[in-house]
Amino acid sequence: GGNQPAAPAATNAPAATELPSSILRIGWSGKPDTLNPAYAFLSESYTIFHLIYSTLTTQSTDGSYVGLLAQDWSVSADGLTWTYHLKDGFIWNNGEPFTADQLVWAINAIMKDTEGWATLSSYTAGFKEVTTTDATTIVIVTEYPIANMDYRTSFLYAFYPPDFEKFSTAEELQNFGNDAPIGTGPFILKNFDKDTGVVLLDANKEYVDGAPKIDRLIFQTFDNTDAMVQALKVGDIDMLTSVPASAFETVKGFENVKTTAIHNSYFYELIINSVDPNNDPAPTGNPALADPAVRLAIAHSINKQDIVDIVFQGLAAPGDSIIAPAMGGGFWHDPNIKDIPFDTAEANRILDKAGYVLGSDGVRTKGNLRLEFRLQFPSTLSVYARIADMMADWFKQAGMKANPETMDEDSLIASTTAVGDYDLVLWSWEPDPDPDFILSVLTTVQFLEGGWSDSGYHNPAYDQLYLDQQQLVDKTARQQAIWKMQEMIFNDIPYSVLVYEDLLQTYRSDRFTGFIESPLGIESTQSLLNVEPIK
Amino acid sequence: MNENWALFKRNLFEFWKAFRRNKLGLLGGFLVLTAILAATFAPLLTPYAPTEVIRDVNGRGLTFAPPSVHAPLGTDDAGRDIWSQLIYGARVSLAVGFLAGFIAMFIGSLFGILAGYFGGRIDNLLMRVTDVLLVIPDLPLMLVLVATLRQMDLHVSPLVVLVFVIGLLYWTSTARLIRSQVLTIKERQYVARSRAIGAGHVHIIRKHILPQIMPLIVANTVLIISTAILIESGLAFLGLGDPTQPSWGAMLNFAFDRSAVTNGAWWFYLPPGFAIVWVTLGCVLLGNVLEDMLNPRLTAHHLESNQNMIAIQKREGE
Amino acid sequence: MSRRDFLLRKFLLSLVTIFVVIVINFMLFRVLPGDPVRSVIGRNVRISAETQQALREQFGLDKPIFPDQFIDTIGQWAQGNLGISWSLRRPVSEVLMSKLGNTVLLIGLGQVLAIFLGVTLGLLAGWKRKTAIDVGALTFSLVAWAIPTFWLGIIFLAAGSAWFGLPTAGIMSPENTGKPLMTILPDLARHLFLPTLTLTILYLGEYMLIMRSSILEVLSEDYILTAKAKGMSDWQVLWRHALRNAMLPIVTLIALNLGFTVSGAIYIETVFSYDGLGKLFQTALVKQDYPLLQGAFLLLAVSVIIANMAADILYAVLDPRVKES
Amino acid sequence: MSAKPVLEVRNLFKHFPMRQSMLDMLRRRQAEVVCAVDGVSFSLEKGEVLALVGESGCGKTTIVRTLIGLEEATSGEILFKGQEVESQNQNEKNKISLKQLRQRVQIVFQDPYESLDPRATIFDIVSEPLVVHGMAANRDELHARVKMSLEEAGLRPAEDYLLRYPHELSGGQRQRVVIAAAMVLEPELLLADEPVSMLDVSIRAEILNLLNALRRSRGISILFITHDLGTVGHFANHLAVMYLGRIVEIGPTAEVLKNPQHPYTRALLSVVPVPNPKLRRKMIILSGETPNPINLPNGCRFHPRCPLAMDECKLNDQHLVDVGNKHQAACLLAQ
Amino acid sequence: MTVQPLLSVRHLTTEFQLAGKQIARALEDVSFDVMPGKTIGLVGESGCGKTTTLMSIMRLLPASGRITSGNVYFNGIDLLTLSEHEMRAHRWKEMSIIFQGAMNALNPVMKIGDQIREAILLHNLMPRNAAEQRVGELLELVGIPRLRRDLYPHQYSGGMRQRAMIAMALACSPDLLFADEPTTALDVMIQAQVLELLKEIQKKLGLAIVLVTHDLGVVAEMCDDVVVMYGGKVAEYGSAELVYNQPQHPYTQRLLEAFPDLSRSIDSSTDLATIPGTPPRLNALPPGCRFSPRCHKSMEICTQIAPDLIAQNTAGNAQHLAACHLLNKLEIKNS
Ligand SMILES: Nc1ncnc2c1ncn2[C@@H]1O[C@H](COP(=O)(O)OP(=O)(O)OP(=O)(O)O)[C@@H](O)[C@H]1O
Ligand SMILES: Nc1ncnc2c1ncn2[C@@H]1O[C@H](COP(=O)(O)OP(=O)(O)OP(=O)(O)O)[C@@H](O)[C@H]1O
Ligand SMILES: [Mg+2]
Ligand SMILES: [Mg+2]
Repeated sequence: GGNQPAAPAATNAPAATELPSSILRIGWSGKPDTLNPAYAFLSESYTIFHLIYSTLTTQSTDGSYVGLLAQDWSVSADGLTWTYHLKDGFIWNNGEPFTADQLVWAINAIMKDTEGWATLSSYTAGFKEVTTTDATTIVIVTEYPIANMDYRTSFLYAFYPPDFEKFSTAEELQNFGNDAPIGTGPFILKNFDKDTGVVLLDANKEYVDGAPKIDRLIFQTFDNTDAMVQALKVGDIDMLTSVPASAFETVKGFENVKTTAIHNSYFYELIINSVDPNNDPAPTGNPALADPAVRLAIAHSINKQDIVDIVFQGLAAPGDSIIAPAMGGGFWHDPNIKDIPFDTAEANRILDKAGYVLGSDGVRTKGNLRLEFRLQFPSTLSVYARIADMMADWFKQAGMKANPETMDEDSLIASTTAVGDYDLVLWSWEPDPDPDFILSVLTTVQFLEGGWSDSGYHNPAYDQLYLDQQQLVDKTARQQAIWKMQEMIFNDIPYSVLVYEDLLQTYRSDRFTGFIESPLGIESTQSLLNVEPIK
Repeated sequence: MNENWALFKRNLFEFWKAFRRNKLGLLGGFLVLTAILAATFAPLLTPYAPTEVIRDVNGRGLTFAPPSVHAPLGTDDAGRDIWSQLIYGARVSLAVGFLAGFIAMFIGSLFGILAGYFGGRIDNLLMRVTDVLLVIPDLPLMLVLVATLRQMDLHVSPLVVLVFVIGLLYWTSTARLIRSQVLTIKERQYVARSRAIGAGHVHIIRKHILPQIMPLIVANTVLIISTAILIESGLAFLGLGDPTQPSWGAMLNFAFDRSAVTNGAWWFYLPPGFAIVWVTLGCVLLGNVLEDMLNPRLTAHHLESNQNMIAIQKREGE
Repeated sequence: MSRRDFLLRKFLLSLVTIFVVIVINFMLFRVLPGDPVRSVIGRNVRISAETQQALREQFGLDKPIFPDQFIDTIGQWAQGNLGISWSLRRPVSEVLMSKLGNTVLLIGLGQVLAIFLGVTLGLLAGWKRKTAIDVGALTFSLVAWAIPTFWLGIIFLAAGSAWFGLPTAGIMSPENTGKPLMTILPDLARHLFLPTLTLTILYLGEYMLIMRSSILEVLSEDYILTAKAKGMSDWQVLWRHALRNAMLPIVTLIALNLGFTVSGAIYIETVFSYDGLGKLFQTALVKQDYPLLQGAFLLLAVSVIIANMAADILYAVLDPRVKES
Repeated sequence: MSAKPVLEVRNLFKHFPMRQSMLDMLRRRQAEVVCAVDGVSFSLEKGEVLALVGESGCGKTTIVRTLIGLEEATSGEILFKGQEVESQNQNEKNKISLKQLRQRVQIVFQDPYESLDPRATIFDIVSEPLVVHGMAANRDELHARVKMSLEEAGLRPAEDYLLRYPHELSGGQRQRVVIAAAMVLEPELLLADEPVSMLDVSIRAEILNLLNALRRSRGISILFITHDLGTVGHFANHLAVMYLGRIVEIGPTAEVLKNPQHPYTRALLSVVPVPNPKLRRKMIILSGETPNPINLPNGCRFHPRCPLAMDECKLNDQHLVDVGNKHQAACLLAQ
Repeated sequence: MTVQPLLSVRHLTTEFQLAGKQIARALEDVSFDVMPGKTIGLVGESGCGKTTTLMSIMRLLPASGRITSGNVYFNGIDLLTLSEHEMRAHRWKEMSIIFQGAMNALNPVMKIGDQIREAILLHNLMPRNAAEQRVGELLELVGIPRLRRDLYPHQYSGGMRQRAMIAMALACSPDLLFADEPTTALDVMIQAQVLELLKEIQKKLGLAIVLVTHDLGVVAEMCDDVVVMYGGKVAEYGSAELVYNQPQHPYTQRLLEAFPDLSRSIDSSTDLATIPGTPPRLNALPPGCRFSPRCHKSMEICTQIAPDLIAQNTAGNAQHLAACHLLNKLEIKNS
């Protein structure tokens, strides 16, 4: 890459003596795929975007949405017209003042060029018109009521129009590296090394809400968690965005290091083949899984607490619903759900009653049905293998047999989504901050039309509720619909949600203070604005 | 066939007599044998099943527990006994090693003999194939192969894929070795004599070629087994093994993945490595010694220091 | 066989081998049910079906697989266009080139050290057969052979970071990126120390073993006795007569070994998070980034093949017997 | 009764194509050939010994290998007891098959260390021809015949040797085993390719005596190949001297030795060391090395080294001419 | 006036350490003299200790070998008392050696000329360019064109290699040349060439030669004196004429009879003389005379007491010694 020119290196040399006084070095396992918001997929990119760009709204650390560029906003009674009043004082980091026109240009660009703005255009779906009424007011008119508007506007970045005006085709736009982005955020990108993944950010001294208290941020990529933890221990880095559960206890014991464990909405689930037997092509899973009794028995045969204790070393919570209590500050999780307890005796009773007879080989059968399942899991994470092994043991106690088998994610996607060639699959989801996405995963269309549905769950009532909640601008009404949907999933068990994994983070408490702990992570923009070095 | 039996016993005895003198060979034999015994009698040697979770009084899994009376080598990240996994792991490692070794040996010997004995086009083909395979870096090729084969819906255990890939890639060195040996044997006068007597190809290969190269094949197989075990552990370490089988490579994969180093859980990452070294070293020692016994060619050594070449002087000096 | 003939043969063979590698490379990846879109984005980001389709088109997966694609692809490869990495969404060749230097540095350093030490120790061991040096060297190399690369790496990683405070990842500290080479040498050395040490130790044993048996073979030759009868001292005999003859097998081995060293690099770079081709290969494997994997495999294989050819030329120079019949 | 000769060779040629270099192959150059045997004729009567002598590389071994079918003749006829021998694997009527031939003609190689399979016992080795030809009805007969053969070859008592391996025997004993294995099929013709040149003097005499005894007791014919003229006199009835793939002189041994006609024979005879310091003679030492049979000189193939070469020798290739007493020589000067 | 011997070997005894702490006495009590400018032949069957004798004198024994007693006087200095460093100065400069099998005795990756020059430069005999000049002279002396100095050993033929070895051996103008079977691997004609060359060189340079061979004919052709060795001991020693014409030791007698000899009458109906049995193994030597188990004249005493070398009555100053009890008896009878 041409991003290491010799000339700056030479001029850097004298400047090296006047290094920024406080550098926060952050270690993480990923790295941004690109800094071009039109075409970035990985969440690391979005972490950086949030630091260098501003949006109308933003999710606060308690899960609610607050204004960022917007001072305040309102929606018309029919839910179709949104009016935003902007704050004063934002300036681009090249010194020019920020104007409402520029933001409108940006949102329009995204809205109109859905091909070019591949990743952001879904946030403008249903937008009809975006205009300014005066220098500080923006009006968004939509085609239908949009329930999660705040969430959507929190991803509509105010990027500097001259940077993006010059592209005529989608491909040109997407190939743009955006290596020197101009933004209005609290930090300014200095350098992004595509090969090593190192991101250098300097504090924006002119930031509207006051300059960050640290002078520079460095994000460094580690492929190996041991190495990452070692680096923290010896002080080569100051903070980790994610500590593996297996190392958390040890890191806790380090000197001058503080750890944080926050409940999160990331969950692990057991997918039970729920594809309609009449589907074309016909699913090739074990037909016994269609029996609600078998599903219930399976749910009773999972010791979630054991998974939490052993696989996650206690750093997770047993799961029940696909919407975790941590999502949106707890607003969306259905508190009425009471989890199915681990009880193999109960599982045995259910299966006995349903007519599955224990065979001499320890596996129950009923007619042609035999309770022996493939238990597949992706090869990407070692926790799956651990869970699978334990699960196989529990199933045995209930007269069921699970044969753990590792698969490449690709093959697993191929066999779960289109054809339903599987029995049981272990996997995990990292849901969006808004419940919409994870709810959509279980809709029938998502399976039939080649979407995200890996369980093959099909329930017209659920599908209808899903469509409804999208347009319920009233938050409590939407909450009720979503609760209902959670219950359906919980009772039909296409997924048995196993655990919610905690967000485990850590930092050098001898160097920095002021981190805000939240499900957004201590690397959230709010948190990093609050961090200050210890003198 | 009384005399044949007597002959066999005599040959065996003589082999043992020569072998016994070789300390390294004995050590190698001991290492391999213990591993085989451990694998065979794994259930008798282990206090736990390899997947069993060891729990404290509250029923909580004991993860990363250092060695204690409960778990002689401590527990891993999932609270399972390292010792038990180690012993059961011998099964996977040895099975993969032996099977892959045998496949490689079989193919290699077959091609080596055919190419060496008949020469001509088949020989040319073999040499070109091995020439090509020899310079393609083996691990990347193997990784690519294993990864792609696993992608295809073969419905076999990843270990089977491993066995075949290793076996099908590692026969070339054997084939070349056997071929060159067969080439020299073929030129020996006793083969020409046998032909002149009127013996056919099958007779010559069975009676004159095979017995000559058999020890070489054995020695080579032992070496390939060690290679196969190393490769299996390597691929498992890179995550291409079967994580549900407690193989040594898989244990190291978990150890590395699950922060054993950070946790200071040396009992987790040291033993599997030692086990691999144990077996491969055993095989290497055994193989080298067998090879040496077969062709003890280096007798002369013209620079070996010979301080007391002249004993007279010394005696006078005393 | 004349020397010209010998080299011609080797050259043709190299071409054939490269062709075989290309074919393997092409075939293997075409039979796969790969979906780059899924690989790239995993399960966690929302993108529309249209966008997914656009992505697929961008990666060229909408075209029919066989007859013309093979020629097309090979034509592309010949121009150095290895496609676009699914996971990094950058041209594969560009990604490979950015890592090549690091790997060459690591392998080069490790190999040079291993060859130098291995040849020297092997020479001593062979010369002083059956002495403590020999037994020590032999034991060491046998054990080194039996140790899995990655395990030794892990041990060094654990020991190096716990007891010596050595860095365990990367090639230099991030704040040093882009600084002039001279100022970061100590930092570079600290980062390179453990991986290089691992590589050196592992290959040292093999060179030692080969050199030892090679020198033993040479020392049993009559011309050594002749040299001694001429009145030469042991050192003179070793230096003038034994070394060059004994080095011949090593030359071939070094080239062949490059293939294995590449393997070593994959393990070592993985263990030490060293940013080179080996780790790239491993990540590409995990991410199922086939274009990248394909490109990396092609690059690794072709460099090993070329190195082998270089060794053959060197061999022809060193051994007069190759020149003429 | 004029019995047919046991072996008759007529105009035997054996040419080996040379391996070509790749460039030459690309240029479609004609492949060069090694004229190992280049037109050889001789015959061997029952109970007789024909010695074939010549320098290394003159084609002696190639003749033997061609005779027994280990190489295919380029051209020429080989008749065994008047019957033509088939060329490889072609079933032709009226011809004796290779398999039959190999039953009746046996071969003894030069190197007793090389011609015994080190992993076979003496019993295995000697019984092999019987097994291959299925000549023993049962194991007892096999045993009996092997024993007999061994004892005849002077290895007594045979039981002591049956289960030994070659490395447990001395050189002389090994060569006896080779002979025993050759004689077990009771052949009519023995092809002995330098059977004693690897042996020490004392043992050499034993083996020659053994062969001599077999010839006398069995009436077996022997083609005896050697490069050592010294041994010939004691043993062979007839002597053929070869040079570069051709026989240059042939005749009864005594006759040839006493009255050598070809300058090459003379030179060979003159350089045979004689174990008597008093008899130091003038040796005729030919200059240069044995020439390469690839580029044969024009004219008489010996002329470049011949001390008596004339201009004519460079032009005309001389064929064998009779000089009386069944003695033939291929030289212009031969009378 | 008596000429002092150039090399005088006295009671040389050499042992080899075998596996399992066994000791093989390869040489026992070997004594002989080499006169300046003369040729002495060492003959005997394989394994009788010929090479070991040379190696002991040059002190080039392998690590398992050990000289346990005796003296080796070279120009009056006992070589066995020198340090290794001092010994090195003697090697090649004063005595050089041609090994059995010249192919392997030349370094394959070094030009022939360089290998010869190396020997000259090693002993600081002359400056570099003079040494280069000498290399050319040496090559021409042995009949190799000067220009061929830049070729490698594999580009030489067998005979040429042997010549190159001789040239190399002559590089430092030694007084004594050991030649260990210099012609064994060669053809009769080439053997004659090489022997002739050795003779010529000896005539020109006046060096002494120790010629090791098992060919009695070669010794008779070349040597002034002969040492007949058997099982590591000297069986008979004396001037060539005496040893060949009046052999005293039964071993020598039998050896000569067994040697096929063209000069003797040709008769294929009688057998050659043989020596039954095999040479003794050095780690299982028979008590008494080592030849007694194979000796047709063996007596009681022969199996108990080893005979000493006894000088024979000879005319002039030619000497003749043999180690046999029969001679003792004769002496007793005579006196
Ligand atoms: N298979 C072969 N291919 C090519 N050339 C051959 C082959 N066999 C023999 N020759 C050549 O044929 C010639 C005659 O060889 P042959 O072995 O018959 O000689 P020889 O008289 O037996 O020699 P020696 O006394 O060394 O045994 C030699 O020049 C040899 O190089
Ligand atoms: N390095 C050694 N170790 C043990 N024994 C040896 C060694 N070298 C020679 N011998 C033995 O010493 C004896 C004499 O060997 P030597 O090589 O001197 O015989 P030789 O007369 O030169 O025989 P040849 O004619 O075969 O060359 C032999 O019996 C041999 O086995
Ligand atoms: Mg021959
Ligand atoms: Mg010798």
